[in-house]
Amino acid sequence: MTATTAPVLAARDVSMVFGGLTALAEVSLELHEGQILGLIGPNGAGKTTFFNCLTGLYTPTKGSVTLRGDRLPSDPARVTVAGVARTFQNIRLFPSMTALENVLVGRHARMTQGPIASLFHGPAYRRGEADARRRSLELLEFVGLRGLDDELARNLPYGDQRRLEIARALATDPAVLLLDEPTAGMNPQETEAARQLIFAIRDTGVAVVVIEHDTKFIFSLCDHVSVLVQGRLLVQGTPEVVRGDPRVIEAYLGKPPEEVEAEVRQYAEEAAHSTGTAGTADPADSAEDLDTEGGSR
Amino acid sequence: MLTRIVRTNAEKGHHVRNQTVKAAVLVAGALLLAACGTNKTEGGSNGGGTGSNAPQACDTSKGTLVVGVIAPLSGNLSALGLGIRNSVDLAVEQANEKCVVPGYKLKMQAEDDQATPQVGAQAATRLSSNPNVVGVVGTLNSSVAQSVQPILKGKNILQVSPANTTPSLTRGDDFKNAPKRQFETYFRVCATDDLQGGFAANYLVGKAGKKNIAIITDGKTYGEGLAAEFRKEAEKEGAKIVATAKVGENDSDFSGAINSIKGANPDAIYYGGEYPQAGPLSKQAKDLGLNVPLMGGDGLKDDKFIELGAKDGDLATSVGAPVEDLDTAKAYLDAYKAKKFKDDYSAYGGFAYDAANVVVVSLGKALAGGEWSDAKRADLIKAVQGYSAQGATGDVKFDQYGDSTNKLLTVYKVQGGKWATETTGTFGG
Amino acid sequence: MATLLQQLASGLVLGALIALIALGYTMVYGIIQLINFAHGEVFMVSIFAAAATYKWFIPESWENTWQIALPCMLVGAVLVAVVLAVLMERFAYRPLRNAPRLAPLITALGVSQMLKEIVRLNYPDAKSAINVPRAFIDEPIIITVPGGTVVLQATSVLLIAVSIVGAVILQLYVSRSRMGRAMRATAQDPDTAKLMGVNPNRTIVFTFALGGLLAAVAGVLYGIHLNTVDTEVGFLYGIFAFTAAVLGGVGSIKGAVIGGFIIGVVKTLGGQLLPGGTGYDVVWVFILLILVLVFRPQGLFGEPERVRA
Amino acid sequence: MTIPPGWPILGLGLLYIAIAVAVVLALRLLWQRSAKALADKPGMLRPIAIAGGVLAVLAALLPWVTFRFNDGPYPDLATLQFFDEPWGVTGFRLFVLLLGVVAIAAPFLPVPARRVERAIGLGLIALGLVNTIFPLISGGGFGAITAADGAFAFGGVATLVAGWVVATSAKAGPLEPLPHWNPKVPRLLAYAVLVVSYVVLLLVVAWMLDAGTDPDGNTNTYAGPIFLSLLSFLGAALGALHAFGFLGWLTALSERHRVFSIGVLVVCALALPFTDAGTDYWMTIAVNVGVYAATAIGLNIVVGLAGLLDLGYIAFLGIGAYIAANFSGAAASALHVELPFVLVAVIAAIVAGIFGAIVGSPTLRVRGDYLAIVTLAFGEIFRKAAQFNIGGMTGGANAIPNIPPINWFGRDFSAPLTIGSVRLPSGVLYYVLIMVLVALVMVIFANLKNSRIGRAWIAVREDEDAARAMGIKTGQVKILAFLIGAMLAGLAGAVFAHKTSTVAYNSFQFIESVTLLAAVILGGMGSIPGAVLGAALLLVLPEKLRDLQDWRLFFFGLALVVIMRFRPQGLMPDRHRRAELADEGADGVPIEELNVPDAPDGSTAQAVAR
Repeated sequence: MTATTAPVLAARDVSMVFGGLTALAEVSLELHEGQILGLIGPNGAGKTTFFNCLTGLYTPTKGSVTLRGDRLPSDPARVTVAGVARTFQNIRLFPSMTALENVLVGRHARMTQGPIASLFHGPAYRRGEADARRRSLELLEFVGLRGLDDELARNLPYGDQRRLEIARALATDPAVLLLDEPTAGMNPQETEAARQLIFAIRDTGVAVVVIEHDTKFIFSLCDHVSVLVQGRLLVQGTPEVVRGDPRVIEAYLGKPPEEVEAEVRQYAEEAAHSTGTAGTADPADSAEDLDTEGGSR
Repeated sequence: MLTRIVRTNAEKGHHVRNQTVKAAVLVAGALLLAACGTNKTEGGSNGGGTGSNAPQACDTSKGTLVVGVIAPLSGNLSALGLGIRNSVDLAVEQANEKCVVPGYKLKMQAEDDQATPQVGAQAATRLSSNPNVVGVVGTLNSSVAQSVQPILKGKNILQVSPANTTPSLTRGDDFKNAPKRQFETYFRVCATDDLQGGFAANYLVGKAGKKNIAIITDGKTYGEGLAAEFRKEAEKEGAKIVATAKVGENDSDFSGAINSIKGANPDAIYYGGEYPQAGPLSKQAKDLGLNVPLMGGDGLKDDKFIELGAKDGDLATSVGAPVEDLDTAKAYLDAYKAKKFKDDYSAYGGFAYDAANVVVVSLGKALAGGEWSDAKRADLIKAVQGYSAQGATGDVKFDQYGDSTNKLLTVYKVQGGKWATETTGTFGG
Repeated sequence: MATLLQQLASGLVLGALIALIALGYTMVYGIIQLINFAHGEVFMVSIFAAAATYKWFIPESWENTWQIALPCMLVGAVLVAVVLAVLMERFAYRPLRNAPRLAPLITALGVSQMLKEIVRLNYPDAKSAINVPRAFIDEPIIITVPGGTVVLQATSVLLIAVSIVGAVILQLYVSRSRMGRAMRATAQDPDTAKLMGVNPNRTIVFTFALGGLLAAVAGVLYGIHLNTVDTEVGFLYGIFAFTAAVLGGVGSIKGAVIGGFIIGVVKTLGGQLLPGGTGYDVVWVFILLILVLVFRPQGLFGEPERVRA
Repeated sequence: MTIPPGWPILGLGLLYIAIAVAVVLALRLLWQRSAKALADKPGMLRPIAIAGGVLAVLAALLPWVTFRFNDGPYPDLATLQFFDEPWGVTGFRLFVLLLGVVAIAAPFLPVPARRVERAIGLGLIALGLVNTIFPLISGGGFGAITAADGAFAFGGVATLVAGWVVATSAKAGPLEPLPHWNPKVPRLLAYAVLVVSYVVLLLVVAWMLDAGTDPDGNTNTYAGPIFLSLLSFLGAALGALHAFGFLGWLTALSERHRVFSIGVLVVCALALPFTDAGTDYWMTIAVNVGVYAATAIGLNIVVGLAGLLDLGYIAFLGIGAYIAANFSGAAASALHVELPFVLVAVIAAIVAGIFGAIVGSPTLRVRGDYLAIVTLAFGEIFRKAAQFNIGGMTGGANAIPNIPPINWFGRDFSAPLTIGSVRLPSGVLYYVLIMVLVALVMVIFANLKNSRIGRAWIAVREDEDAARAMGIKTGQVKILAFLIGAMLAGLAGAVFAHKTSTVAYNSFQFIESVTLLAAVILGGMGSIPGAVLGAALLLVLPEKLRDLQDWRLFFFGLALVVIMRFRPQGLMPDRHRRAELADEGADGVPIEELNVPDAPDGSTAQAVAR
């Protein structure tokens, strides 16, 4: 795939060393507007470390991360303000706040009321607050949590919590959304819903990076997939390219192609079953692709 | 008002229904049963005593007047505070027996100040809002007195302190050069720091010939004030203060302070503080190889000082002549023991007893058989100003500032595990 | 020079005492993340128990033989302290295990107030300080150093020895024994520990009992060393001990001991050398604590908190 | 060898303890047995409740002690002679009588009778305990309530049994669902209910404060038990009202009409000086309550909202107080400058705020309980600095005494005030001032809490990393919490200095920080009325327990333990916290609470209420 525009997010030679242990070695990535990028790799491959470098939680030992050409600061709060939002692998909502308040907190970065305005609740303050509330309610509706805005986050079902986390991240008006295992622990129906949600987010013009274990999910979702193994970028390219790469199959999937194929087929069936609508063609095609690739090997 | 609220609350619960009638019948039955069933025992005991255990009946037809006490009754200074309370109780009871205030029964009301100013203020306000409180004995701590004084002054209530030693309470900040009475309602029966500290310095430097003295203080109002006055006089007498140290007010390990003065090789230690720290301090100093006499004020003059580790040769000043020399003191001690109080009379029991007597005797004089009213408060204060009697601690009389004129002081020394009188005299200033 | 060495020695003695109490804090905190403010009061009660044992429970003929009197005091103090610690856990803290985090803290403060008042009101003469007998060798050890002498009580040596040996034994016990493993497992994840056949309740009770035992040992040593006790010592030493535990890194046995020694030495040397004199000695301890925590937020030997993401 | 004296005493003590434990265990066993036996027999409710109620009514009429107390009206007529006049019962015996009557009536009324019976049973037990234990202690042993002088005084024992029986009747079947009344009532009705309720609340508060004071102003010797009896009774009454669904309804009503109820509450608070409690004494306490409440609300920002445990908070109050003292023109102050109070208060707030920011700065790196110890350290450093007169600003051990009262327009704030023919107690102006201040602080807190800043604080409390990932500059936000909280404390400190008239280092001990923290936690973290209630409780309770003299601090500690045991979320928890704790109920509350189907839907009571 060729870059038609300048990348939104670009990582160049990002390396991270923890006390002599290299967690990341010269990883470079580019993310373009309207793109969904998948990041896969076995456990301990450095996916989350890479994420933390992108979000400013870690400062890379070497290399740089830029957002629209500007280098990202090394403070998570300022990274978020700059336009990179994230979700967490294990859900990190504010459990004792309502769904709406959670999203409002996400709105924090785009609001400007200081302590003085907060104290006096003047007209300008109230306008800003009303705007934030409106936007938050829109986002709740967007992710499908309409009517649950007064519910405490901790009382929401698991899948809803994941979606609420995404809504909260979207509330920061990000240019890039980083999703850390957004479907972990979900059942097939929920996974499919998540997939549709991510497409919808992409359609609003936000570039998305997804970390997942679930390769089938990634291959069915992303325009572009990067494979991290032991802190190195092994392969990157379209799902077709990655899926067909023998190194990926050996190093990452670690099992014979037939088995993978079977799994993918099963996944496609489940997805088709669960939704009963569009989307069936995609995984089925992929499975076929994989089949031919595997066969040619 | 009480019954009204209760009834309305109860009525709220009653939605009149058929069943309520049943309930009402039941209740009525129960009440009737109760009334009938027990009426038979009526008159089983006709009155439970006269309510007073006075051996001779005084005339108490005009009601009850209250002598207030403000002292720490809980917390770590309660030993001293309870001694004060009990002694006032004793004095009040004796006054009742002797009909000191004709027409009135006297009562003691003790309030806890927890040794903190704002709790003391609350206690003082509580007493001052009772029109029957004639006077207050207290406080123990000078810092509490500072918050109590203006409150009692506001109501023109007499206050006699058994234990405040800070000179500024009576004579203002510049008490040496420009004394000025602070509160005309305030008196005290104990000696102030400037007297005691000065007298101690006279003795320790002049008589005992100690020229290199270390001072340790506990950072509290009493100890700091005493030590400051001691220092002034000691330096005037030609002694050198070779080292100073402070200890924490609740500390028990004094090795840091002792070691820090040990290098200066003092030949005596003056301690500004009270016996719970002074006893262990003396012992630990000896343990650490600093075996010199330790001297302090009346806060040390307690048998527990010895029990807690005071060594032979340690010294304490105290106000008044030695107790053994005074019949009034012996009478007080005997009476206190006879009452079998749970707590010891402690360092300020005698002063509190005297203070309470000041209040009740002056009251008797001011009333002179008349009726108590707010207008009598001024008379009472006038009577106190003119009060003069022999108390448990010696002569009790006040000067124009409200301070005790009893400037007699005694130095005591620990000898063979007992207090012995060393010298008695007055401090000229 | 002699003064400094003397101060150092005194600081180490104080530190040893604080370390012993800090062990109790650190273990209880390590296992249920509770600042057991009442631990200081257990220490205080055990001193009173030791004094009472000496005064009322051993025949006069034994009183002058410390080889008999000291173990008796220890037994009395340990019995009281352990029973108290266990009761406290059972009736005050266990019902609150799932309550908001600060509820047990307030309970701990309430319990300590109650213990203090019970002793103050019921123990004869406890309204002010009472005397505790030495019950140990009363001969000081005098060491000559350049510029003077350093005087050490026999009890000082005993204190330092007991705290170090005690900490080593405790460390071995926690790392080697079955109960020690159970404690560590419960500390990390009570639910998983339960699945592994560890009874968390019993383990927690045991931890409290062990803390009580250490407090009692500290209490007896305190009593025979300083020969005085009042109801306020629990609070004072409780604060020091908790500070020591935090300084060393809460949950670490080594940290508690070293934290204790640091506090003892800083307090005495700070009072000697730094401006303000002995009055400000506590201030230096706290300033050191703040500095350590700002630059090493997990304490000296604590596990660094991982940045979770 | 002689037996040392301790052993026999110890043996006796252990024997007593063993007996007590045996009795408690036996009672518990009996309780469990009867509960099990009654569990599926709802029909047994009436007979048992009636039996218990009748017994309570009888008990109220029985004698309670065997002798007449020396003086004072404790059991106003302690012997058997009062039966001439069975309706003349007063005091705690009236409470017992009323509770007994309600216990008899409740099963016949359309109310959740078992809940009501439970509340009444517990109330009766408390009443019986208070009024049995007190004569035991004050009257010198069991002779006070058992046979002596030829009279049997088993009123207390009978009440205890009655309470136990009534409470047992609540075990007949599961507790009913809590009735849910519809709060959507006509505005006028709602206003009327709110006004009446708040006025009743005001009267009850005044009544409680006044309990145990004789008409002539003397404090009754038995004020302690009188107050505790009243407390037990009010507890039972509140429990019954709650069971009735009334309290929940009232809460919902006041939340619906927030502005109105706040207004009524403020008016009621300002009306307190006009009630029986309008004495100099209670005004002083009320001002101190106000000072502590304002400070506790400040602390609530730090602890309740931002989740940063602070154990040295009293220092900020102290800083404010010392600043005010120094600018008050007091003779002992270092500056000898007198500024108008408003200006002084602002300076005090600002200086305290600056110190707050300094104390808060370690929060950038230090977390959780480590932070608690850092703040404790700051508190102790402040106290030492104040004690040793740092910079000559604190007066050291001698304190700064004789601070003049606030004086506006020639009116001395500590003097009494006369409006028309009503003479108000001295200190009433301070009371008004502090009420205005507390109201202001409450508004500040509420506005901040429901703002961008407040949400950021709560987010930091809930999950700091996630908050940062949401673009919240957590460091700034936390320091801001300390800064604003400390400012509020400094403001309160300025009033404190003038009202107490002396500022001494020993007013700012660690225990005071604990009191503040306890106020926040007791009231409910993050809750505004909670902090005020907590402060009021922690200052008023010890005052009411004054008459227990030596034992007051013990009971204070006990009260803390008991409240935390049965209501760990605080007395008036924040809405969020309340919900959160409802979920945790599985382990946090006594077993019997678990069976309560509190769900508002589908209950008959709800239908009734509608």
